[in-house]
Amino acid sequence: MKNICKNMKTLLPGLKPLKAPSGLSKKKQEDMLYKMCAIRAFDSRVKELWMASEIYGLAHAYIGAEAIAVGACEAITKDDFISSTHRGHGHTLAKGADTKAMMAELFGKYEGLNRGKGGSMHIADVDIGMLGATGIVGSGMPHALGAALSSDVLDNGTVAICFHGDGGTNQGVWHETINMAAAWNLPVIFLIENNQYAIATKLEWVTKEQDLYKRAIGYGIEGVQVDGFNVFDVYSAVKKAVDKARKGGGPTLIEARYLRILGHFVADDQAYRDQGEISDCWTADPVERLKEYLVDSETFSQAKVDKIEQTAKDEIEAAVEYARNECTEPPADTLYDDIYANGEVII
Amino acid sequence: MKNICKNMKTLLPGLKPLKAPSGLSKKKQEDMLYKMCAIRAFDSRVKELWMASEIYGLAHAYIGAEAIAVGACEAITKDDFISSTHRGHGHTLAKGADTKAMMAELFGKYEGLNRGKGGSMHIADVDIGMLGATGIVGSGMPHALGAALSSDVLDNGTVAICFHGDGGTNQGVWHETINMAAAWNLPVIFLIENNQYAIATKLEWVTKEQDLYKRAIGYGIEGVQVDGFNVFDVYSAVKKAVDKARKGGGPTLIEARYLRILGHFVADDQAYRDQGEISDCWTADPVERLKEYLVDSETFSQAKVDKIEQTAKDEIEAAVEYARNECTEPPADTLYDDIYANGEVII
Amino acid sequence: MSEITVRQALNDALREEMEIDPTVIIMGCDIAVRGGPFGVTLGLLDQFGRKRVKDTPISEPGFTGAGVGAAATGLRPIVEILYSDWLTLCTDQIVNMAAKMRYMFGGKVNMPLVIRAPFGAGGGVAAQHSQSFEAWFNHIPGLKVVAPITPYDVKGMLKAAIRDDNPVMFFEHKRSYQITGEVPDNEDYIVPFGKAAIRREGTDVTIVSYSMMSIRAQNAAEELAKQGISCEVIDLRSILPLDYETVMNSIAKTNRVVVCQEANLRGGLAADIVAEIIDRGFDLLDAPPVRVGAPNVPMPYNAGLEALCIPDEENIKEAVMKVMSND
Amino acid sequence: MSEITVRQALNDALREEMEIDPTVIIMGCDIAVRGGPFGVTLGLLDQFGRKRVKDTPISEPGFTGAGVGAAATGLRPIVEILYSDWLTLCTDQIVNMAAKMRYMFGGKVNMPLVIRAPFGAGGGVAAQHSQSFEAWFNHIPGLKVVAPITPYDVKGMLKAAIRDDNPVMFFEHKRSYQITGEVPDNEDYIVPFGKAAIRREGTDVTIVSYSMMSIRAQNAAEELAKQGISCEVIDLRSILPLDYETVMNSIAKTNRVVVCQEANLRGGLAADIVAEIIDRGFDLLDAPPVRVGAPNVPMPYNAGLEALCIPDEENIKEAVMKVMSND
Ligand SMILES: Cc1ncc(C[n+]2csc(CCOP(=O)(O)OP(=O)(O)O)c2C)c(N)n1
Ligand SMILES: Cc1ncc(C[n+]2csc(CCOP(=O)(O)OP(=O)(O)O)c2C)c(N)n1
Ligand SMILES: [Mg+2]
Ligand SMILES: [Mg+2]
Repeated sequence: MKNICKNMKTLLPGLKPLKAPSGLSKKKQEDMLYKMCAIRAFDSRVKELWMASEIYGLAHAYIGAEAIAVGACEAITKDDFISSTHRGHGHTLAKGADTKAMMAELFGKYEGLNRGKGGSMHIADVDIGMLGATGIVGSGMPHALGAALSSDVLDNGTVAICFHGDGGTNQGVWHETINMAAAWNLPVIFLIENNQYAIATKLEWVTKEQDLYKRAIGYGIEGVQVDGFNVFDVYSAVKKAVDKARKGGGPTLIEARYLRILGHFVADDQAYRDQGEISDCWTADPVERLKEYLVDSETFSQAKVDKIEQTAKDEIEAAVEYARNECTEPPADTLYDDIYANGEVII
Repeated sequence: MKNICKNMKTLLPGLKPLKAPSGLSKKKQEDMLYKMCAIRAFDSRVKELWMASEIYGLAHAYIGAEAIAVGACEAITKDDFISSTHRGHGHTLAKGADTKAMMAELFGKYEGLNRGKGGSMHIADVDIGMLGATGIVGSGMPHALGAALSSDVLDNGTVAICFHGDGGTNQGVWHETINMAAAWNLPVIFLIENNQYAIATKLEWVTKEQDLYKRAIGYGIEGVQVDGFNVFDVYSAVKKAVDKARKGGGPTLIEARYLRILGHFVADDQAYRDQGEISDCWTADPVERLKEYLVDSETFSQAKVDKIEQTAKDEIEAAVEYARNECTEPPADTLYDDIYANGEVII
Repeated sequence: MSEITVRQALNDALREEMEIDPTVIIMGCDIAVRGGPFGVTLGLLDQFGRKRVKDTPISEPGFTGAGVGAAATGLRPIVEILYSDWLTLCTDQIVNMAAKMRYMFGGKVNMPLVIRAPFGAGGGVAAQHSQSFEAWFNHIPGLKVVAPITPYDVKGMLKAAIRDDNPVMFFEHKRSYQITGEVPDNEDYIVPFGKAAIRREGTDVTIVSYSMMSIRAQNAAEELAKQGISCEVIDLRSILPLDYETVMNSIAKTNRVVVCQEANLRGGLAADIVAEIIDRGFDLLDAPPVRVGAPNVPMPYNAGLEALCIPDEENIKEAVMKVMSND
Repeated sequence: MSEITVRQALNDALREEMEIDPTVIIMGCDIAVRGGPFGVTLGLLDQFGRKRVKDTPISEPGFTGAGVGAAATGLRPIVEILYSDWLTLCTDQIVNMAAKMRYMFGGKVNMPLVIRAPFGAGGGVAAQHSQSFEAWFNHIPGLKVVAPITPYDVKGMLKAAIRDDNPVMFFEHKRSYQITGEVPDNEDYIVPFGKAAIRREGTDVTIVSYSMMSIRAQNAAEELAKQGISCEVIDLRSILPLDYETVMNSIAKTNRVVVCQEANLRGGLAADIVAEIIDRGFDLLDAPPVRVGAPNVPMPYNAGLEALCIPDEENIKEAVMKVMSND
């Protein structure tokens, strides 16, 4: 942790040095780096494109949280499910969505993942187990529980990860969902992305006990806190929880602690926030930390790491080009498509 | 606890011998007995009257839970507030409502507390701080928080008690309410009437950690478990929590554990339940326990205890007579009254 | 054919669909061990076990949302909200999730979810247990909304709802469970959505109704027949989609229409139907359409006041007389 | 008089009422430190402090319910639900509690609660941030519902709402904050509920509208005037109660009416208004009333598709032409 500034260590005492879990293949580590770089590149471009009015609506960047989605999704398979939040790009990419179709969606194009009807806030790819971003905080949580019910009834061994923010933990449905998962011993992992902010509202103003993992006690399940800027820490905790869940061990509550670095949404200047804190956060940048670790640990050469990063950036750039130039606006006559199933139209 | 059967002690390990807290006046103890007897008499009559079709709608008897409402309400004053549940008769009586107006309400009469418009499920007396029974589990909870907000803003030193069942603790709003109370350090006492049933649904089927007071840990507040068949145990815990709240010490979560004795609502035969358990419960009858204790401890003579009970019964009988014979049906032209304030009518 | 109750028809529909399709599950407060407060789900737990028949905690947003998530991942869940008044607790999952997910996701998700919600007034259960909110859900594209009343329709439409790949709001009238009617034995039938039933043919006035109001409308029509007024009674059965073809064909014949609902009149479904009738056939009308509904009052507890708030045969007859008097 | 924005009008109304009355408090997600996502509540925290200006956790049912409890115990709370789409989260507290408590309790409670809910479509915020649910709340006796649009009305009606002893749903159009207009300086005025405003006098067609649709209606009317069609534009301002006197007086003059809403057409408020107009003055009508509203589609993200779903001047003009053509 050579670059992490002192203040950051005070703000986030849970920061732990990166260390790949023993047995984690180089391929896996490369994947992790690639995905984290892809998310970083994707959302950096989204921010620019939004500012340039090429992307419409609202968009929330996953920048700074990459270690969480990637650490978690590397611990599950394509057949497993995740539920998401308003900040869903990272989850979608980590779960393996096509970057071109994703970017096309943000451009509102017909070739987009959602045919231009969802945009950033509803980005989804149910075929690969990504149950959709949602603009209503908390509303995705019970879907992870539902996926776990399906797993239980269909007996197919899948697990579900319920991603949500610290803000989301104060929605009633959070409590209801975790209580049911515990009572019914279902294979769900509750993964709190605790960046200590809900827009401009600090966690400490709205929650007395800020060690959110302690809430697990009340549900009789295991609760753990991990370093949210540390992809291996997240990965290990999720992996353990997933293994347990697959064996019928029920849910786990994992609090991945980090700090939001960028603004809440792509145009938020964070005027309400201590600017020093923000620059301090950058010293714990999860992408830089991973790059540095991989080189220092001699897992990869600097050149290889740079190449991985560049390839990820290139992929995203290609996605932007694709969305911008090769895709089409949804035809007006698709307006009534897919309100109902099987082509049914009710005017 | 001479009469409590063995099985009961297994079912409710938290049963504690009655013992009046030192300094509790005889007057207070008499009040407690009187109120508990009044609730018992009130709801015994309500059950009969409902069966005889003299009372309409749905009614849930507070029989068996008397120690909780009475223990709690003896620890606060008229100026304090309580929020209630579908099982609200006990709360209303304990808070000091007029028995005649209450019974008249259950008869649907114009002289009723609610002018015949509320009935059992909405029995209310806001003037004495009883914020109303409600037929939607959980929906009353945030009203206690609201009363605490009023206390905070008006700076009038009042506290609020939020009564709710074990079933109610699984509503999302429970979580939201307790979290806000903790974060904002507001004077609310959360009092769980844990009778381990929600209609026919056993707590253990829907909640893994059944020591509900442990949930307090997740909110950073104090949590305690008390004997819900023991009026003094409830009183002491609530008193302590109230004193703390009045001094700015914030909320407390109190779990009063007991077992439902009667059916869920007045006509429920509990066919779904082990009948032995029900008769075992009667051996811990909180009214009988108190009577016995008061005599054994030589606080009162047997004659005095009997007289108190009889007086309570007489008061209830008078209320029935009043409601049945001295009250009137609400005139048809009151239909539109009180939809809006200040006599405004919007057809 | 056997004469069975609405309760039995619902129970049969649930059982048969659960037998046919192992992905059908049902959950709600108290539906398993107790078979629900109205006895509709009795026996299902024993037959299908705890995985598929679930007593939930009192967590309506959570278990409705779990239904949404389960529907998206391979099950066909049926969620019961014990009194439709409490749909207010889980409208977010229904309106902003179940109804919209397929559209928001560009068609790439299935949402075979049924929400059963006993509705309607009566019995002194007062302001929070007596409401009818079908008008709300009619406002939400992506949902289907039905409210059948005969045992035949109730069974056939619940089966259709379970097989539908869209979210369906299934409104059962909570005072209808003892209503009896003929239902075919050992026949796997469904009643498709979007087709109204003409319960009684007539020539003077069309009465558009659904659920309990269609029974009251038939009673009223019988009495009116004695006075020489011939009413055609339409039972919509399905509200969204709504069979305007049948409605307009009838009005083309009668030129007069009364539209009935049990909900508070203001903002109710009858207004929407009237507005549509006006759009589709103003010229067919010899008199302004008349609506029947409850006064705009929260349901009072007292039996006498409550009776004033439940639209009945008298209200329907008055409405028919009004539409007849107006040329 | 000063020319101020709707945003400023709202802010002024809140500040002035909080200055006058120490029992007025406001709460919602992000309203204190950040002054709300739309900047409406900027400065209130500094002036009135954390007890009266509260950043809430994301707990809409809980903090709305806390508002209900506070209103019952001596405060006059204002609760903000950031996008009206999410009223779905707290409908239970609004519909089954705030609206009904006074009635259920026989008049023995006060409920001076204001729910501010930015509504309306635009800006690509898609299916969960674009909806208009005023029709739902119009269906609920015990509530008042308003949707003013000029800075003058917005200020005067928010003040009226805060002083009202009933629960008021205050719908602000989320694309209106920059709209400017004249508001008196240093004058403590209110705009009472239940009085519509005639924004433009006319003789051929009455256009009934509210919120953003009243602005679009005025624009359409200007254009139609050039074609020789004279429209009277009514801005309802208040939906419940609704000023049918002004509406019917206008129709008595024009004999034709177009009713506009921004919500999905099916099940919307316009239908209710049409049905009432039919009840009150069928004979006044020379043509069937025409409704304007959004197609029955969840709001799509894409800007082109979104535009198809927001009723605009063109739609209103078409509706006027339709009602004019139909004799
Ligand atoms: C129910 C609801 N209330 C409020 C909002 C507005 N809102 C959008 S994101 C957000 C903060 C979410 O915070 P958190 O869950 O911690 O996630 P983060 O943005 O920090 O990743 C809020 C309040 C919303 N979208 N939904
Ligand atoms: C939101 C909601 N869901 C379901 C019900 C049906 N219901 C009424 S009381 C009850 C059980 C309540 O259990 P608990 O909170 O433990 O209180 P108890 O009856 O045991 O005193 C249920 C499920 C309801 N009234 N409200
Ligand atoms: Mg956060
Ligand atoms: Mg209980």
